Amino acid sequence: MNQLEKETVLDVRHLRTEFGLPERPLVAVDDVSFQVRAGEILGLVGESGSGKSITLRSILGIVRPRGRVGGEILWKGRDLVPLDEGALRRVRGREIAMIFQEPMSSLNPLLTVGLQISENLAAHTDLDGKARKARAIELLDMVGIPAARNRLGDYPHEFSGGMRQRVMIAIALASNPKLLLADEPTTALDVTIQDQILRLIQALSRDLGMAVILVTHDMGVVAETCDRVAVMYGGRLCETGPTADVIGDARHPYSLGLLRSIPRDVAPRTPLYSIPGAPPSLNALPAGCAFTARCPVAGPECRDVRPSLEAIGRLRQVACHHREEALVHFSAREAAQ
Amino acid sequence: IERGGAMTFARYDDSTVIDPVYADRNPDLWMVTGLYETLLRNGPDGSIVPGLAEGYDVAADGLSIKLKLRDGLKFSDGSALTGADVVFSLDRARNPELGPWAGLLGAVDKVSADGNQVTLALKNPDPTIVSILATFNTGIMPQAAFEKAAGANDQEKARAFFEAGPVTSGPFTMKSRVQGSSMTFARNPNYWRPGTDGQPLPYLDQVDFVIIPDDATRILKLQAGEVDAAEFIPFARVGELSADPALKMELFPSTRIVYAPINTRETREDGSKNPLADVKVRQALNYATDKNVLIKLVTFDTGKPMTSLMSAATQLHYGPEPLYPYNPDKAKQLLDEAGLGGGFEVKFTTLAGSADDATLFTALQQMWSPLGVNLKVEQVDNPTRGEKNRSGDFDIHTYGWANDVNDPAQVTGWLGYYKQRQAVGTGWNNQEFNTLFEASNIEVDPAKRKDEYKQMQEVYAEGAPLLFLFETPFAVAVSKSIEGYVQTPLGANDFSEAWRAK
Amino acid sequence: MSIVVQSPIRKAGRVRAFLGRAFLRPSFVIGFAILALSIALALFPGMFAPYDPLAFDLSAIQQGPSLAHPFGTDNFGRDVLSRVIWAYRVDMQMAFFATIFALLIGMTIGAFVGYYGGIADTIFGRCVDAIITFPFLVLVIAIVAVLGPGLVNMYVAITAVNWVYYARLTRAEIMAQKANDYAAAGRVLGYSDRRIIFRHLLPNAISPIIVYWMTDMALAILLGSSLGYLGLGAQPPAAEWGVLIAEGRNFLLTAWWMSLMPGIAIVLTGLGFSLVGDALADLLRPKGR
Amino acid sequence: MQEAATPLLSIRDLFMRFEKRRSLSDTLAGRPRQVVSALNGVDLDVMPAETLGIVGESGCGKSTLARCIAGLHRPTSGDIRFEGESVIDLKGARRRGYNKRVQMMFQDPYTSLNPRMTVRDTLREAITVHRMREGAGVDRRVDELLDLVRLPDGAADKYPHEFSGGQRQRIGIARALSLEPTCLVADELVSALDVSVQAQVVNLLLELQDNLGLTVLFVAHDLRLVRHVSHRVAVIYLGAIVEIGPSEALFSKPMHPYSQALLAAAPSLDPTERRRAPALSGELPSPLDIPPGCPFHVRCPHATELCRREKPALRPVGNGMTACHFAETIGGA
Amino acid sequence: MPSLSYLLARLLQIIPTFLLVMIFIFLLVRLLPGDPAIAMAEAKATDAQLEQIRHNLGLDQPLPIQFLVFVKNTLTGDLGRSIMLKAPVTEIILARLPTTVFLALYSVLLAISLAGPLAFLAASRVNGPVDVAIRSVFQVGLSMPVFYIGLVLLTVLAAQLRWFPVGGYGTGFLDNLHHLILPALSVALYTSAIILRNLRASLIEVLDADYVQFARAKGLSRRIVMTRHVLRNALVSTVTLLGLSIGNLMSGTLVTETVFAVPGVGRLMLEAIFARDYPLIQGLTLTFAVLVSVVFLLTDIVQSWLDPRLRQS
Ligand SMILES: Nc1ncnc2c1ncn2[C@@H]1O[C@H](COP(=O)(O)OP(=O)(O)OP(=O)(O)O)[C@@H](O)[C@H]1O
Ligand SMILES: Nc1ncnc2c1ncn2[C@@H]1O[C@H](COP(=O)(O)OP(=O)(O)OP(=O)(O)O)[C@@H](O)[C@H]1O
Ligand SMILES: [Mg+2]
Ligand SMILES: [Mg+2]
Repeated sequence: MNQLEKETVLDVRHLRTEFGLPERPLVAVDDVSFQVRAGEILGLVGESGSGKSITLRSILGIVRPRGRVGGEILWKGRDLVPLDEGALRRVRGREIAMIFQEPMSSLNPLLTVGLQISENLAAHTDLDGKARKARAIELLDMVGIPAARNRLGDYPHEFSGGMRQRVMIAIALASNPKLLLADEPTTALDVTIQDQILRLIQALSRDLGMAVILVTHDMGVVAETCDRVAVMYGGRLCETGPTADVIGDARHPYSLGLLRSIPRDVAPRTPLYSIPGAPPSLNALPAGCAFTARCPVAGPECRDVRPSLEAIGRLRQVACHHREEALVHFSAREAAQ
Repeated sequence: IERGGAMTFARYDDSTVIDPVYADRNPDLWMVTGLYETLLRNGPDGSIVPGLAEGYDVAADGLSIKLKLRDGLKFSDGSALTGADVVFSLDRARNPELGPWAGLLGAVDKVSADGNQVTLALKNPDPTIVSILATFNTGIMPQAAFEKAAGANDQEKARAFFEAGPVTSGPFTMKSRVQGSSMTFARNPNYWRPGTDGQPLPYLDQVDFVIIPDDATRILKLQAGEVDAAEFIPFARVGELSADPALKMELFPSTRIVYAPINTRETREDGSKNPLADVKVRQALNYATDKNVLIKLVTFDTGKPMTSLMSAATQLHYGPEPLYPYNPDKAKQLLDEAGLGGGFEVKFTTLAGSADDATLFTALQQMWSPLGVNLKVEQVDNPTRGEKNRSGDFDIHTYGWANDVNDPAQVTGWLGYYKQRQAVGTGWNNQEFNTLFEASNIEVDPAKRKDEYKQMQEVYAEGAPLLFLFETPFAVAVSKSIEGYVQTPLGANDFSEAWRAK
Repeated sequence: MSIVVQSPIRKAGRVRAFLGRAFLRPSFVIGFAILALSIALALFPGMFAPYDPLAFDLSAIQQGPSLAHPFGTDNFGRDVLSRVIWAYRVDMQMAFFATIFALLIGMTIGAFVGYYGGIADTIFGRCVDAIITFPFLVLVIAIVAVLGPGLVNMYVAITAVNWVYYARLTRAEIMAQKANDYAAAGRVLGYSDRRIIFRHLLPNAISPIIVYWMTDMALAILLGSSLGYLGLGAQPPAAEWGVLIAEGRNFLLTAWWMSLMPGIAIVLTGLGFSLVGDALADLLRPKGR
Repeated sequence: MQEAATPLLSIRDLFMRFEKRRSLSDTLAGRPRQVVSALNGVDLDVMPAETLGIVGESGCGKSTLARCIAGLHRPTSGDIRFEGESVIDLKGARRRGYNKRVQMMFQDPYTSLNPRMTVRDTLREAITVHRMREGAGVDRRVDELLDLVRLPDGAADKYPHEFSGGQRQRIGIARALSLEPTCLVADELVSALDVSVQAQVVNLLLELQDNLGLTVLFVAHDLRLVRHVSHRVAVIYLGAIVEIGPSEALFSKPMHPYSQALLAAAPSLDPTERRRAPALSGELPSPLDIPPGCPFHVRCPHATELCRREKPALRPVGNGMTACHFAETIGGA
Repeated sequence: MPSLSYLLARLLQIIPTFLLVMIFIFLLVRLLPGDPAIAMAEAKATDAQLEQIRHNLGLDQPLPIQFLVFVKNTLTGDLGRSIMLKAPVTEIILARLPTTVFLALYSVLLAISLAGPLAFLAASRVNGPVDVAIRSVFQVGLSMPVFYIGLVLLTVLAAQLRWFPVGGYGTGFLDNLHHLILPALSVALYTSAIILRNLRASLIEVLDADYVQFARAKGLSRRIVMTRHVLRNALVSTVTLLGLSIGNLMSGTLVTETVFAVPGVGRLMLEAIFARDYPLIQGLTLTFAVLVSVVFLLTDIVQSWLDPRLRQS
């Protein structure tokens, strides 16, 4: 199966989302462009605070008050950015669904789980009450909630964190969306349950052609699930490409560092690689590359000139002035160990 | 005079039970004669005039009184008012088990009736008894109707009788009542007394009462035209309301006095020596008090200085001129004579929240400080003040008084007779005064009695167990369209001759 | 995530930084200015008041506002401005003393109960229920009636009721703070319970309590004035706003300044407390992680 | 690890039950008191200077165990001995003495430091309360500690919110180390951190342990990390240890079916290695209602009648110990 | 809906509270200085008369006996006879209570209808000029003593403009609405300021909550998001506050009833205290306590209906 033959459903161009005063903006997402094709799972990884969630929220037009979204978000060729709430509402939930990162607070504590699923169905399908209930049970079953029928009348607080996460997934999947924005859908889950959920998402994507953007911290999840991966740092994309290529052969110094700090193929109880320093504050990003301050191979131009995403080969893009040196630097380290 | 119509009267407090025997608060007492007529009445000049009885006849030995009821008297329900009702009412009134006023009839041995002829047999001569027969507590009630009322004892019957809209002998009947809020009196068609037009009183068909405890609100209501009259106008506003073209500001002469009992005991409650025990000190304080200023400050010039222990409107009053006119030099001299020229401290107990007391205190403090009298304030509430007065735990405090009975014995006993209440709590125990008082109580010769009262008033003024402050009128603001409303010197609200100009 | 600031910041610097942030808010600035002025008036009324607040002047009764008497005079010719100014002393005192003991007592009890829980907490809960079941004013009036009117007794009465509200608040805050790991860390580090409660939990729980205190001081003024108005609080001739309004109520139409001026003073001071309280509530709100 | 050495910490048959507060309405309705059985007979020996990893699913009792050891919970029954002495009933000075030697570090870097105290205050307090140093020595020790955990010099006078998560965890470590303990209980010390920061903290921990000879209980759910840092690993399921053994052995050849499932479910980093069969199905049973027999039988693909009936004991199998009736067959398969 | 056993449990909780309340009331009343007999008889009565009054009131009995009698009588609905009004306390209170309840409900409704829509308006324009204006106006309401508001309304609207009657109480429902509008308003201004503050704050918080964002992400209509998700959640804390402010409201009516000459239990309470009318004070305090407890109970029920998390304990 060749991913490239599928149609591109989502085309994000020069997305920029900023908060705060227009004079001193806090740019959470800065000039991010990527595409997602039908049936494709795109992994979005990066440090905490690098703008992953904001990217997803921007797509749906639900950044918190006073966030400003710029650029283009072409959903099946139509730009979502200028749309008003009413028009967006017809896209949200029905065509593009989202799973929020916070399982504990994203369900309304005052409403039964059943209602929260079926209100979604009521808004986007013609199902009658009975059919909605049946579908709700089916969905809960699907995400592995035992005795689903009896739990429709329960309230969120009667579920564990992991189960709430799954309820949210069920809600998102309710109306068979064409694009699923999954913001760390499995962080609250145990590995065994995580396994089930990832399988489910993979199956839906494969069988129904659902496109997925999967945000995660866990490179293992990416490796296991995603077709392509995009690495974010400081609100910008620094590297994209097919999963196997990025994990096996990263080019950007940040991705290299990230992968290196995971204990893999290293002797037990030996020091792990760690990226020095701390992530920059978003309202004080350097004019050039955001990673400059922590980069082992940064040169003077990195601070001033912003590297653009450049294609490497047919499928990969990297934004770095020194990718050759980076590769050399990290392989040297590896050799040293 | 025009007949008919209604008036609305704003009161400061509601009546609870309007019953001649049980009435004990002013809002009750002052309404009784509106419903229950007495055998005798007080004339406009304070003299005793016939009421339900055509007249009275005191036996020469003073040991019995005969009265003859008018012919054809009827209660409001149309039933006849007979001697039996009188016996019933007076027996109730003098039953010490019942109300607080039984003592006023303490001299009565037996009440009997023969048709319209009523006889009171006395244990001893009592010069006050005639006045008492014109006092609210001897109002005549219908025996039959009262006894029919539900209730195990007299008290419950009285309430039930009242609540049901009582059968009355006075100018009005009670038509309706909402506790704490309103009350309506309707004209008693069977009332005996004729008006100036020869027809029976009252002129008004109806009097509506509304209860507005707050002074300012009560006046606002009058000014807004929602009521026709408002009682207890604060003196501060008398001037303003007098100037209102729509209103008449009435200042009815009253028996009300404002005074300050002085503790005359040798030692204070805490055992320390009491400088006020010295009559010179008390006189000095009286001289040091500029009553005219107080009258201006507190009563806004509506009051008068006291000329005796009792108000000028009281029978047998004797007081040619104001007591203790302002004289700081005299005061100084008296204090020096008492050996207190160097000054001393006095505690002034005031009623918490009373602006008048506060004003009095501030003024007295300013007046007395040149004499070296350091006035300290102690603020208490009403029950506490009463208790302190009884136990003698005070130096000086304020009090007010209004007569309930049209006879000087009540106020005189209260203020000066040691055995009754230790002379209003002052502990002033003057042998001469006490003897005179006891004698006057059984003196049937009016002239002699008058003389005894003159002596008592002189002794009292000299002994100065009080700070003599001032007399105040009853201030009632009435709409221009209402005529003939009277508040008697005893405080009773008299609507019997009120009428409305159309 | 905030980045690490390079230069060390000392405590005083932090206070200054906090004030710096606070003074950027107009509401705080206005509220602070009002309160500062109020406190100045309360501390040195003699310096500001043009006349003796108690001296009668029978030649100048109920004169309207003029140059000589900017707030007019009352029915005894006393200068209303001077009386309003002297009232600051009484009312600000009231705001402080009526609340401070409730704050201290309530906070201590609430902190212990919140920390230990168990049977003490249950008993506490019942007492709180019983106390808040009474309307506040009724209870205070009843207590004032027991003790006799006057300011000190009023403080006692208000404190007797009011501590409950502080205790409730503190208890809830302490319970919330107790769930944080730093409390557990304190125990693992072998600190005494007292140290954990007063050094660790309370300082973190105190912001909402302080904010509540601010509003409560405003409430105390209102309550004190109500009591003064009913004749149970400060006593005439002492100048207190409630008393002043009560004195002026009979002259709302003829001498409106008598009640309006103290009315404005109450509203303004209340506003000051509320504004500062609201601003503090915003400023002290824990910053997101 | 030499088996012969005497354990530093030995835990026997530890039970911890939380009685849920019964509401008045439950009492009225006659509903029984609900009991959460967080620990169900834990037996564990911790050797001096070793790192013992503890893994298991969420809610299985890892934190409860850690808190019992640190003395934050009083176990319902069973015994915890430190250097041969029971520590369960310690009070006052002796309790403090114990905690001086056994310190705990917490998962959440945001709530485990008092936000109103500077780093210096925090450290000084610990040092002075326990009289670790006197006078000027206190501040010197603070600097030493900050140095030890690699915090910059200026850090001492800052407040926790001025630090990143990883730095805060290091402050927590410094605070624990200020008492110079022999044993550290790290409850999910790095779970809340970014991968790259995790590495920093883990490195620090490893280094300190080697330098100071610390014993560490490393509770975590990231299997890869546990494998990297631990000498031995214990797998907990529903409040009981189902398998314990040397780290490498356990990870390469798990004996208990639950350990196997756990390892199988963990996503591999190699995209070419995508598994086919799901690792496990079914939900972790609630600790309110622990199934009889082997607690894992409801989810176990190999469960037999015996498993439903009889609870298997922890017994030596291979290099470690396993609580499974069929460990040999399953593990060997 | 909250379960029956929840309600039952909630009711049972009232019992110990009430016992405490009764002890409280009893002691408080006995502690009042000043003899009720003196208060009742005024200064003129003689000592013998006072003795008689004390005996009639049972004040010559030992305290524990008095308390037991008090509890027994209270349980049988007999609150004694008022000294001041010479009538059974139960009867008096029952006659006056509806007025106060009416006034309280009236002002709550006024407060809600005043604060509710404005809170929405303010919350949807956080820190905009409309928000600031609304908050400032209500802030002033919060800083004004109820009696002062009352006086001003009375003077301006009733006496000057004559839009409304000056105080008093009407007959019939509509007449009462008319008569009580000013007292209700003066209590409502304060209450609505509190409601507004709280509701605005919780609306802002809820509008920002993850579950509301999630509801939006589901593509639900604005109406559903606003009512089902936003309002309902914002109401939870506001309902508590409303319940808690019943005490304030009662205090408010106490003062307003005096200013506006409304014959309710609030004014009666003041009169009773000043007259040392023990039985009446006891009865009234108990009534207040019952009233407040009922309101607390109602708020608890409404709250647990709104918020399932509260149904458990
Ligand atoms: N409403 C907001 N106002 C201001 N800044 C915001 C807002 N929401 C997010 N940010 C900032 O935007 C940046 C990106 O946040 P985002 O939530 O996208 O991070 P993330 O990559 O999802 O991180 P994590 O992995 O922790 O979820 C963060 O620095 C955050 O502080
Ligand atoms: N204080 C407590 N009161 C009641 N139940 C508790 C308490 N502490 C823990 N529990 C319960 O005990 C069980 C074990 O909890 P514990 O925190 O030890 O799990 P854990 O393995 O640390 O889980 P996680 O990986 O989620 O941290 C859980 O079901 C939990 O709900
Ligand atoms: Mg995120
Ligand atoms: Mg845990």
